[in-house]
Amino acid sequence: MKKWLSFKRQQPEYRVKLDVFEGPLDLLLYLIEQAEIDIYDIPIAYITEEYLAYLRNVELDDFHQAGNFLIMASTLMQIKARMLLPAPPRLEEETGEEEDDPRWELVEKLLEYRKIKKAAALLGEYEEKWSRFYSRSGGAFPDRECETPADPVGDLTLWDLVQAFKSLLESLTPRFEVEGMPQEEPSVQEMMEKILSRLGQKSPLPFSALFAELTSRKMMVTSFLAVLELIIRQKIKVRQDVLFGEIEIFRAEEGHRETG
Amino acid sequence: MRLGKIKGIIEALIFASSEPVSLREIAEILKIHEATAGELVEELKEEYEKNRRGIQIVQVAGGYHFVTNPDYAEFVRKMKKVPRQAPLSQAALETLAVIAYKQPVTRAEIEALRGVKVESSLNTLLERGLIEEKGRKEGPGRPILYVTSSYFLRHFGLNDLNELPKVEDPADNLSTEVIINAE
Amino acid sequence: MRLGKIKGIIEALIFASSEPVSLREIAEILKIHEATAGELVEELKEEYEKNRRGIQIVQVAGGYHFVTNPDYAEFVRKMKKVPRQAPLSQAALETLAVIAYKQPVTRAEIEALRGVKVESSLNTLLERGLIEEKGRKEGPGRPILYVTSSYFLRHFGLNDLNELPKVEDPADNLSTEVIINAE
Repeated sequence: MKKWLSFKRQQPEYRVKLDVFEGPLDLLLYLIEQAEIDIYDIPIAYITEEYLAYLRNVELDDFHQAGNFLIMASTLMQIKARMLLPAPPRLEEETGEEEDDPRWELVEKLLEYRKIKKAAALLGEYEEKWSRFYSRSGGAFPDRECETPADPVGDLTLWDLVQAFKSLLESLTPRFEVEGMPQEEPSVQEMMEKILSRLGQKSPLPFSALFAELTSRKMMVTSFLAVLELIIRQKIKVRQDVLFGEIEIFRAEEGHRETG
Repeated sequence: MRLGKIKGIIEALIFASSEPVSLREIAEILKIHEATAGELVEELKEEYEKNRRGIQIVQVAGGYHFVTNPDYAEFVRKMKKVPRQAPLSQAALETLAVIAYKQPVTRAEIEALRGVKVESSLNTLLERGLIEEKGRKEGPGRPILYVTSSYFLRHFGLNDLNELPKVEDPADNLSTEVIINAE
Repeated sequence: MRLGKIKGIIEALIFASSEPVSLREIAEILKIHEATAGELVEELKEEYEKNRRGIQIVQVAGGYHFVTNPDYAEFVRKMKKVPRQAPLSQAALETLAVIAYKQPVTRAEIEALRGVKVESSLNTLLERGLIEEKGRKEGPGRPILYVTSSYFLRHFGLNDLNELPKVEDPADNLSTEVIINAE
């Protein structure tokens, strides 16, 4: 996949846009293909490192998107931890061996996603090819009783409307470009402490609350990296009860109390 | 470029456009003279006519477009997926007629002629793109003036307003010419 | 009826319809056998192709439809009054792929497969008429089910869903069929 931007973890100043990838599965697939890894036997520790390294070098445009990537980071850390544990005792009638591999659920998702990506690429080719065939978009019939096709002017207006609606929506998404006045900006380390102390007061905390008061892109990146570092150091965990529901952050010890 | 290819491209242009295509646009796209474009379009038009094809090229509202051959209209009418619009109501048709023959005309003038309020039929006609506003009349209140659109010409298969059928009203001593020039 | 006239009528029918015309509809309107209709349409199709005309008949979305000759696309693109649409984004294509292969499918199911939110790409696809809502899934919340539209087939030049590209992955023991019949 050479058309994608490559990244170098050795150069932290080299930033890659997160939206190059369609989501965490896309990024993982890229890393797996890049390293020519067998998808059925993913070295989870290695790929987790690669994944986290990538996130440290990433540029953020979309905060919701960022949440999806953090959830995957957390999942990878959990799989890594489970791989280190001895397999739990299980009953005979339980299903096949594959089920025991903590990686299996992720592998299935990746395989399915890989097919979707391939199908999307093929559909894109079809679309490109077929865009050279133009259909009739207007014209009238001289026979009055069997009257006219839809007003072509109306068609144009609809398209304009859609465009206008889209740009309206775009203008509504928050922009983190209020730059100019030099602000006092905390470091990743300071931000990590800040997050932990907030979690001391209230836990769990919605992920969005961490980003609510941020005004600059730089602050957003700092917060994102702070959350990532806390996940890696297993100080916090992230959780999402409903798919694409609110992401919550809580202290790792509480998580143990809850689940264990 | 081969002549056949040029004619093919002209065919594609006329077919794909949502509005009748002017000779000027064809000439610009193909980088040929407008007169040459005119000759080629006429040749194409004749070929379709001569061979009694199912589709024909017609000239309306200052441009060319494809229509189905009117001889086959009874079959086309049997189709399910021909986009249809509800026919214009009698009221809307009358209002349209007044505008067509008396343009530019104000709402009060139409109402005076038809003897009823015309607001709703004006809206219908505006919505369907058959008429449009064109400036304001000098005088008290500076009322809006209405004219027919180029879509009106296409809708009724006319090249220009002079092709409007002449209306002779025996009970009325105003000739069509007088009506047309009423403003 | 002369053969030439029948072919002319078929031409008119294919041109007039806003959607691809099925052989069945042609046969019914002309009161001929579907097989005969098929032969005549194929003859017409070949005539247009052989003569490299500006327009061609293609078989798409289960019927026949006039489109411009793709060889002339660069000229058609230069026209003012041709509706233009940007190609679909990667995100929209992925969402559409999931719907195409797994239909009918809910938003949550698409999101689970793609690993991201799909609300905005669903809206794009609905706006462009490529997908439509089709009932609700039984169960908690009764979520809306999405399917591809017949315009989807036209947009990608497919005759039916069986012509969707096969996604065979040699390193993968799940076949495409499993995806298609997943529901």
